[in-house]
Amino acid sequence: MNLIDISLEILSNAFLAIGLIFVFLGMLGLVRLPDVYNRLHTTTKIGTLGAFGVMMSILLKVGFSPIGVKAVTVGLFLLLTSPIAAHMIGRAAHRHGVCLCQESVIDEYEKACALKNKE
Amino acid sequence: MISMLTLSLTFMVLAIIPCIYRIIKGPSIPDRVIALDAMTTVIVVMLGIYSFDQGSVFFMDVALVLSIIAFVGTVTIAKYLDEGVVL
Amino acid sequence: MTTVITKTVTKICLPLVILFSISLLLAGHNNPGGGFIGGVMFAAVIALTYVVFGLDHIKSFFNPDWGNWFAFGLLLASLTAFAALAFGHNFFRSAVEFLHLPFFGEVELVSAGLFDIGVYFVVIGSLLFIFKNVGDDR
Amino acid sequence: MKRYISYAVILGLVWCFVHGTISFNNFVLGLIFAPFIIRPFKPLYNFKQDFSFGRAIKKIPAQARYFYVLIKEIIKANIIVAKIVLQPKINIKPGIIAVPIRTVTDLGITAIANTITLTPGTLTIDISDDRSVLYVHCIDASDPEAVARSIRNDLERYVLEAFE
Amino acid sequence: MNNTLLSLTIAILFGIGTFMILRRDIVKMIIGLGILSHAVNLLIVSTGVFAGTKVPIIADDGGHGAAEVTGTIFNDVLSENILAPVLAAGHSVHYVDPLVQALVLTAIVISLATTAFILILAYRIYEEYGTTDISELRRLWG
Amino acid sequence: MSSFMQHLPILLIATPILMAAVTVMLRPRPQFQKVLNIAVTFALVILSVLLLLQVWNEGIQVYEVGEWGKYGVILVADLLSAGMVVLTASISFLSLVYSLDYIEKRSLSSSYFPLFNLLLAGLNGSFLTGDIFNLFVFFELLLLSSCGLVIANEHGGITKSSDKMEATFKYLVLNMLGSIVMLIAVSSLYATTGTLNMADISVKLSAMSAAGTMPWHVFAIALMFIVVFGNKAAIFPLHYWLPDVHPTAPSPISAMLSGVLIKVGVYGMLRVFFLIFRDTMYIFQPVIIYLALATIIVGAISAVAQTDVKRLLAYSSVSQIGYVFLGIGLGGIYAITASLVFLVNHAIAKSMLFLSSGGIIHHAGTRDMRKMGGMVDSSPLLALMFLVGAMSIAGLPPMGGFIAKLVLFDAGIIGKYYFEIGIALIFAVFTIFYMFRAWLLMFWGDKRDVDKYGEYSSRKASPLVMIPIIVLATAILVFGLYAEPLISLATATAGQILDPQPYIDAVLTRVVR
Amino acid sequence: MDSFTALTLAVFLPFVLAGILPVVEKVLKSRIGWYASAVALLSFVLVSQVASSVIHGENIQGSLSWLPSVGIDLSFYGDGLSVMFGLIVSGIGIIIMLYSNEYMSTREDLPRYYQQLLFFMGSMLGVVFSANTIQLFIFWELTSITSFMLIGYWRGRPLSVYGATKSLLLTASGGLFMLAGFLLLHAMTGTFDIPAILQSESTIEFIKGHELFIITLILVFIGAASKSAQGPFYIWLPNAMEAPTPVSAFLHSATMVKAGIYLVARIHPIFSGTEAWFLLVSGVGIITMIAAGFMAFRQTDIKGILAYSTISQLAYLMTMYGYTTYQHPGIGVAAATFHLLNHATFKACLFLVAGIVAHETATRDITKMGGLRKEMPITFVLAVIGALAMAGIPPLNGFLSKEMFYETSLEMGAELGAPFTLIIPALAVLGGVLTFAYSIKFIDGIFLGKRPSASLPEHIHDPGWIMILPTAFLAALIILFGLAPSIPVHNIIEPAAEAIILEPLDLHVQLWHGFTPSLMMTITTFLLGILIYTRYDSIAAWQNRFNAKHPMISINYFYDAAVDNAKTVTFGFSSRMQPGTIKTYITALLVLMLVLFIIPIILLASDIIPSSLNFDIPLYEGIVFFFMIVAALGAALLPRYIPAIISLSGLGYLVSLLFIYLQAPDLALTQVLVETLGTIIFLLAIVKIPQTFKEHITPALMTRDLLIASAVALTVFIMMINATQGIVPPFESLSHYFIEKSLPLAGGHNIVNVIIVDFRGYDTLGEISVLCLAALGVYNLIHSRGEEE
Ligand code: NA
Ligand code: NA
Repeated sequence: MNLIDISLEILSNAFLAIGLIFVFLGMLGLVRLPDVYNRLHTTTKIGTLGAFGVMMSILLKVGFSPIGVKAVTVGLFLLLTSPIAAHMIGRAAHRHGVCLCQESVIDEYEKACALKNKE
Repeated sequence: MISMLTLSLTFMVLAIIPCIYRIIKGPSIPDRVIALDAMTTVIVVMLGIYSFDQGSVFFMDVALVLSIIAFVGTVTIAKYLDEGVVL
Repeated sequence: MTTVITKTVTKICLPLVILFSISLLLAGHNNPGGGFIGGVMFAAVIALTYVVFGLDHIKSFFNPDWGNWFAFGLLLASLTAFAALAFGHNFFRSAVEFLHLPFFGEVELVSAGLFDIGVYFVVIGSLLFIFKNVGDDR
Repeated sequence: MKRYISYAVILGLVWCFVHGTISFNNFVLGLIFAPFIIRPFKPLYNFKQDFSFGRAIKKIPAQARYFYVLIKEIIKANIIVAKIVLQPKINIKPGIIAVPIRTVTDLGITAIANTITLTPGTLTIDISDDRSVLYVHCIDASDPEAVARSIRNDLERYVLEAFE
Repeated sequence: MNNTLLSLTIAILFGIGTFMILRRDIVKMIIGLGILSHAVNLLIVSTGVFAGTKVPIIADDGGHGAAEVTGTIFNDVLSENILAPVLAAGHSVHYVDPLVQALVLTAIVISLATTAFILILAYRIYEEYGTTDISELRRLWG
Repeated sequence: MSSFMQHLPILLIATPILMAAVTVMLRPRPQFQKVLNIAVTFALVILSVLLLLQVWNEGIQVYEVGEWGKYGVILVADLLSAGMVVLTASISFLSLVYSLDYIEKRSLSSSYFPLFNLLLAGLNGSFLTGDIFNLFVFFELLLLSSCGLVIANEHGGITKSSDKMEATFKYLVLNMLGSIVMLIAVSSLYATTGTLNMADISVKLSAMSAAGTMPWHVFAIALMFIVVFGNKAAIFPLHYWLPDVHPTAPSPISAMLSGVLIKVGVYGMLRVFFLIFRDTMYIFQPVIIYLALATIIVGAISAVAQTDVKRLLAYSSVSQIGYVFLGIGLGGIYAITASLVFLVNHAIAKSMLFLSSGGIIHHAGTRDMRKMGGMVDSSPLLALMFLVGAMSIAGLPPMGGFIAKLVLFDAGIIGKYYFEIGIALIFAVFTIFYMFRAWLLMFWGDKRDVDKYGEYSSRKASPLVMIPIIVLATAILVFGLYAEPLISLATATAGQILDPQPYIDAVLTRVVR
Repeated sequence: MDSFTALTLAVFLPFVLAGILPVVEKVLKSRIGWYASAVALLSFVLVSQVASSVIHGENIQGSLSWLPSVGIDLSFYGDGLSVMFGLIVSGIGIIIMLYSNEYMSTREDLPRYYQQLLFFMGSMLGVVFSANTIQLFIFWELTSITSFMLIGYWRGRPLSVYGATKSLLLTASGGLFMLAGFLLLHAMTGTFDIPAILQSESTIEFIKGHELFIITLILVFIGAASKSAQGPFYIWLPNAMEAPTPVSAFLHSATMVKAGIYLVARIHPIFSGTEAWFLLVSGVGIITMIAAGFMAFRQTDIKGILAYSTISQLAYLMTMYGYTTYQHPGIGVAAATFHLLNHATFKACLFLVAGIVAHETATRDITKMGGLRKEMPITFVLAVIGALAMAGIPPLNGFLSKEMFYETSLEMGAELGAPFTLIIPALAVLGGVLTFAYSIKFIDGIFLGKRPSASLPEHIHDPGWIMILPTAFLAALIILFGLAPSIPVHNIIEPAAEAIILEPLDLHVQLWHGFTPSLMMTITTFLLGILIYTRYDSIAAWQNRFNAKHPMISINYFYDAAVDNAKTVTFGFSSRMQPGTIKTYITALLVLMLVLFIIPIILLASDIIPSSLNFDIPLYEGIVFFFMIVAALGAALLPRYIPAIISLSGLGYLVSLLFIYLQAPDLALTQVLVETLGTIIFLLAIVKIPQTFKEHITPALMTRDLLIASAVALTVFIMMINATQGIVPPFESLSHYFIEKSLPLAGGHNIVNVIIVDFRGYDTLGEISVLCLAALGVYNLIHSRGEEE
């Protein structure tokens, strides 16, 4: 086992650990954060990145074998689609009438929508 | 000695708890949709780990399919919530 | 209507998923996958485009009769099974052939693969037939 | 036709990725499938616009720079949000702000929107009908102007370079 | 795979599903059917009869035709009640039971088809009756 | 020729599936579609008869689909299966001919033929399969195809679509539950015996029984099969869907449902109990007998209450199926023979009655018998045909139904089941009552109030509608006047049912790849 | 032609020749009555040929193979009894068909009329010549059905329909009971063959000693009684008078109603000689005789009088066939047989007269008639002959058989001892008195007295010879049999009676046989009859009052109540049974399953819980189980649709996760896909179903449903822990084969997929057909709206 392998091993394990922790934190955010929009932040950012990290870790462990390649594909796909999902849900939530949490300070979208409805 | 697999899987299963909580608790429907989508992400991660541990690509296929199909599902529900129609 | 953002990503996903569904179809005999799974993937992504772009918009340029798709699939599947009769075997007797192609090397050809393609078309056809019929029904 | 070829090449690669084996055989197989897949959906892929390989290749460095910035921002974003989640008491001032954008192409808008979502504390909720304003949800919306400015100056610049 | 906890879970799912199909709201009822079909699918898989540990996909490809021998006798001697397959001594199987998986696959697809049909049916019923209360679905009685 | 003959079982199943595919593709060519379907369905009749002859002459036919021996799915044609297939094919053919002028044009060309073909495939598949899980698959095929057909549109649209929806929903939900129960039973059986092949299961259970290692839950599984097949056959208290579904379906489909489809349950019961669970049968016989009696009673009493002609016929089916099950419950070769004869006669007579009812309701524009009356003058032929069917169901000579009841009662009395036959007899009187009351209400008596209900339709029933009815009526008469071939076939079949060893030998002594 | 062939042809030719009647009608038009008469004549000739052999003591028997597997042949038997009936049936048949030529208007549906008459005649001949019980039953029910058709000949008239229905219900159902009796007989003797039983004394002894003897007798007698309108079953016959009069004459007086008598005579050797026989047959007979004779007074319809008279006269016959003791079985047989023949002649004659009268006066109400003797002298004479024969006035044939009846009553009374020595003859006389009275009424009411001009047409006259001749022929027979009784007695009655008692018989019947006790009884009868006749109208009035006051003291009341209320009562039952709510049906299914499941537990299971249970499971798997339950509960309990569906979807993903744990990637893949697709379809449907309804779950409902649900859960749990104990050794799973052969024979690594597309690809073919079906079904659903409306 040469140095590259060892460093890859360490790197991948680190990726794995960080990824798992991020995923966990992302999910934790689901419980902790006050409203839909904030929760979206945690799942789409932390969750997705965590998942991407785990996939990268796998790639580092197995190289460009079918598992690795597919892991990359999965990771990239998540990166591509998660924001869209978040966007769709957030948009739907707002138009569905889900209010922002009380801590919120500004809602320019609300104004825009109201303006549009007036027309 | 707890294997890495057991450890990570258990950790990830614990990460599902908030998702389930949100799915049941809500309060709004978008909350639940987010939670469901998040749960698929966790499952994707679990599948990745499992796939690596078993050394088989099969579970990675499941992961890819899951990430794709969850996207489809989420978009559909979101559109339904938004516009009240699906197609 | 959905936003341009969603539409763009859907455009990216569309060929990707279709390719993946074909990959699942072809890999099925040796890996997880197969006609059903591939077919559902295909149907799902078409459904996604229906959802994102609106059924009417998609129908304006891509409007196959899904009924024919599942009919074709069923026809293909049953004809594959029937084909064995022509070789003096029982219905559904499968055949495995190994073919040496100049470029791809050794390729395994199984009659069951043809059957799986039939399944693929049935799944696509029937699911999208349902979607389209229900979607058209307003 | 050029567009066809470029798409085919991309799809050949995609095929390799979804198939799990990156090899020349597989790439060729993907190339063969590609036209059949794209053909029915031609109207979706603005084939009418002309396309030059030169421009596409010229953009690669800009795209690389964009991805570099993106990854950096993503990591920053995660750490910030993770911190928020781990706070004993959640103390945030979220809100939705309007961010005017300069990008006009579909791909550009999508890229900027996605980028915003993946970067620190911001999340694209919607785009206005005239495609000029993004509505962005910020975890920290105490200074809307600053957020909008940072988006326009940091992120959008790279996006414009890479995709327009 | 005789796991009692699994059996218990499946049984509870059956209980919940049963409770749901006794509801009056048509959609709830269909959800109940969905739960029941999940439960029954799990039940079938859990009856997979040998406790292997591997995915039933033959991994090593020693060229075509190479088989993983399980040491199984394949002929029935009806008169002596020897019915194939019978495992030869010393052989064990690594895979989980593939047959039940195949059966469940069929069952899943069929339940998808049925569910699709019944859902559209539910929509048509709503259209005809203007309600989702199935206890009002009693124009046919007596 | 021999090689063609060897493929008969699969041809009977796969051809309709193929046809379903082809007819979907032929939607733009309705005329060709019609001709092709009629031709193929007729060919199936011939094939089925050939199969029966083959089984009669050469013994049980086993067909290995895919040549996997007992490890794959196996088709077995014994006299019971082949007989059921002949019945199915003939009634289907006639119903299909009838449909041409009965089903709305668009419905006919777009979905009716493929659904019908798949129903046919489902029926033949269920009857011929030797594999218990495959039976499940084909049951699902039957379920969905019949659902699709029940809601098919008929000319004139006499049945409200809300009724169709409601009936289909009840049918579907109850049968889905039945499917779930079946899956539990099948998988438990697999978990216990390690096989899905019915002959194989039979041998294994027998060996267990002999060795004393048979687990008790095998009995529980067997009883679950009563629910499964009872649900298909609509025995009390699983009959509830039938009186809703059979009347609301278009008449040719009602004929298929009542004539053939509920017989699948009977077939399943015969197959599963006398092949697989033969060592445990003694526990079930009383159960079956009492369920059968309850079915007879409930069906007959409810039939008397009906004013809707098709609903009356449906309840009558419930009651009559009770008689069939009574024969099964009584056991013994004579009783099983009786049951089979009863089954065949009911199939023919009830399909004929449902087909006639189609003509009647088109003529009257309603299904309510109170709004009919005196129709004998305007449609004498229908009156005669309906009378023939009614007499057969009522068990009156010289119709086939009489022979059936005769043999059944004789078997019961010889078996000393006096109480059971007594009940059966009393409700046979009910049968006479409700069948003739229906006939009288519709055909005799005053003409209906024209101001209130309008004139009878002046359109004459087309030959395509009348010919199937006449053919079936002729069959009723023939089976009444000369029942010997049927009875000796039924006796031979009952013999095969009661001694499954040849079946088992035929299935299990195969060379395996 | 040998006699067996003649017999077979006599039975079947009417069917065949009636079958071609519509064709014949094309040629003969309205003259097909002659054709029908010719057919009847043909049968009569054929029967006569048989009769000639039978008179010479040679019984005809033969059979054709029909249903050998059930042990039933097409067998005919000609002995004295059946030949007598055969002659009556075909003979009266000729007369009736001839008569109908004038009676039936040419506007009527003649082909149907004659066809059914001929069918009836064939069936009736079939009944009397059948040698086995089943065949007898078949023809028996055919007579019921043809009778039904003929009573309802004018099918537009509600009363016709009513009468037809009543007759069919009673006679056909009675027939079913008779069939049950025959089947019991079969179970006892192992044969359906009547001669075989009759000819074996040991068999008869065995039957008499059998525990089922009485029930068999009762069942068979129900058949006979219902056919012959005896006992409570009499009610159909008066309503049967809605039939055209020739039909009444043929079926409801001379022949069909005598089928019951024939049956009693036929089984006489088997059952008679026992107390049960006497009590049942004579008991029912005597009661019916008196009651029907009495009820005849009330009738104003001339056919009604004759109908009740027929019931009463048939009851005579029943009574006499029932007379039997151990010492002297068959006391009344000869008398009964003779009276049977005589009754056929005079009652047919009277019916034809009634037909003539009704035909000419256009009414059947006796209160509107009177004094017609002048206008219809020939008819009057014929009526007098018939009526007096019925009343038992010498020298007509009725007198002779009535005398014989009295004689046997005395004998029977003597055999039974006090107090029956007096009671039985007294009852016989009472029957005679009533008969006498209504016979006189028939003549008096129609022909004597004053002519009420208002209710009758202006010109009334005797009909044409086509109606007169057949009637006159019967009247001639009445006189002939009265004056020269030895002709019928030696040629017909003796062979018939011999066939019944199975012993040689030598009868001496004479018009004058001295002042015997029976003659005294006859004289008493006349005197009392005249006395009663003077009070005739007041008795009838009393009956009417009584009936009006006590409508419930009537069997008709109960019949009507049963038939009228059948619908209400059964509807109550069926609407309770089939309440329309699917929940009931589901519950029924589940409860049945649970009940059935308990049976083996009670009967067999020593230990329901297997000894080895495996609780070992990784934590991450166990938690998923918990999640699944939570998600399922969420799907179940979340009130809104979308959250519930999302929860269900979550359950689906968890299930696929579990599939991963269970090493089933294909399943997990499929599950994931199906779940999402299912959710999308769910949404598609939900889009169109707004959620407005909310079920209120009461605690009681909750408890009940929870109970069912937990019972189901428990059942499944018990089933599963037992079933998952593994395959019972030494057997192994089929899967080993798939694992071993997947690669070498099917060339696939993924065994699951290979099973799906190859080993069990046939299942998959079914599965994809199901998918196609779903698509086609959805298409139909969408396009199944009631188009316009
Ligand atoms: Na996602
Ligand atoms: Na009945």
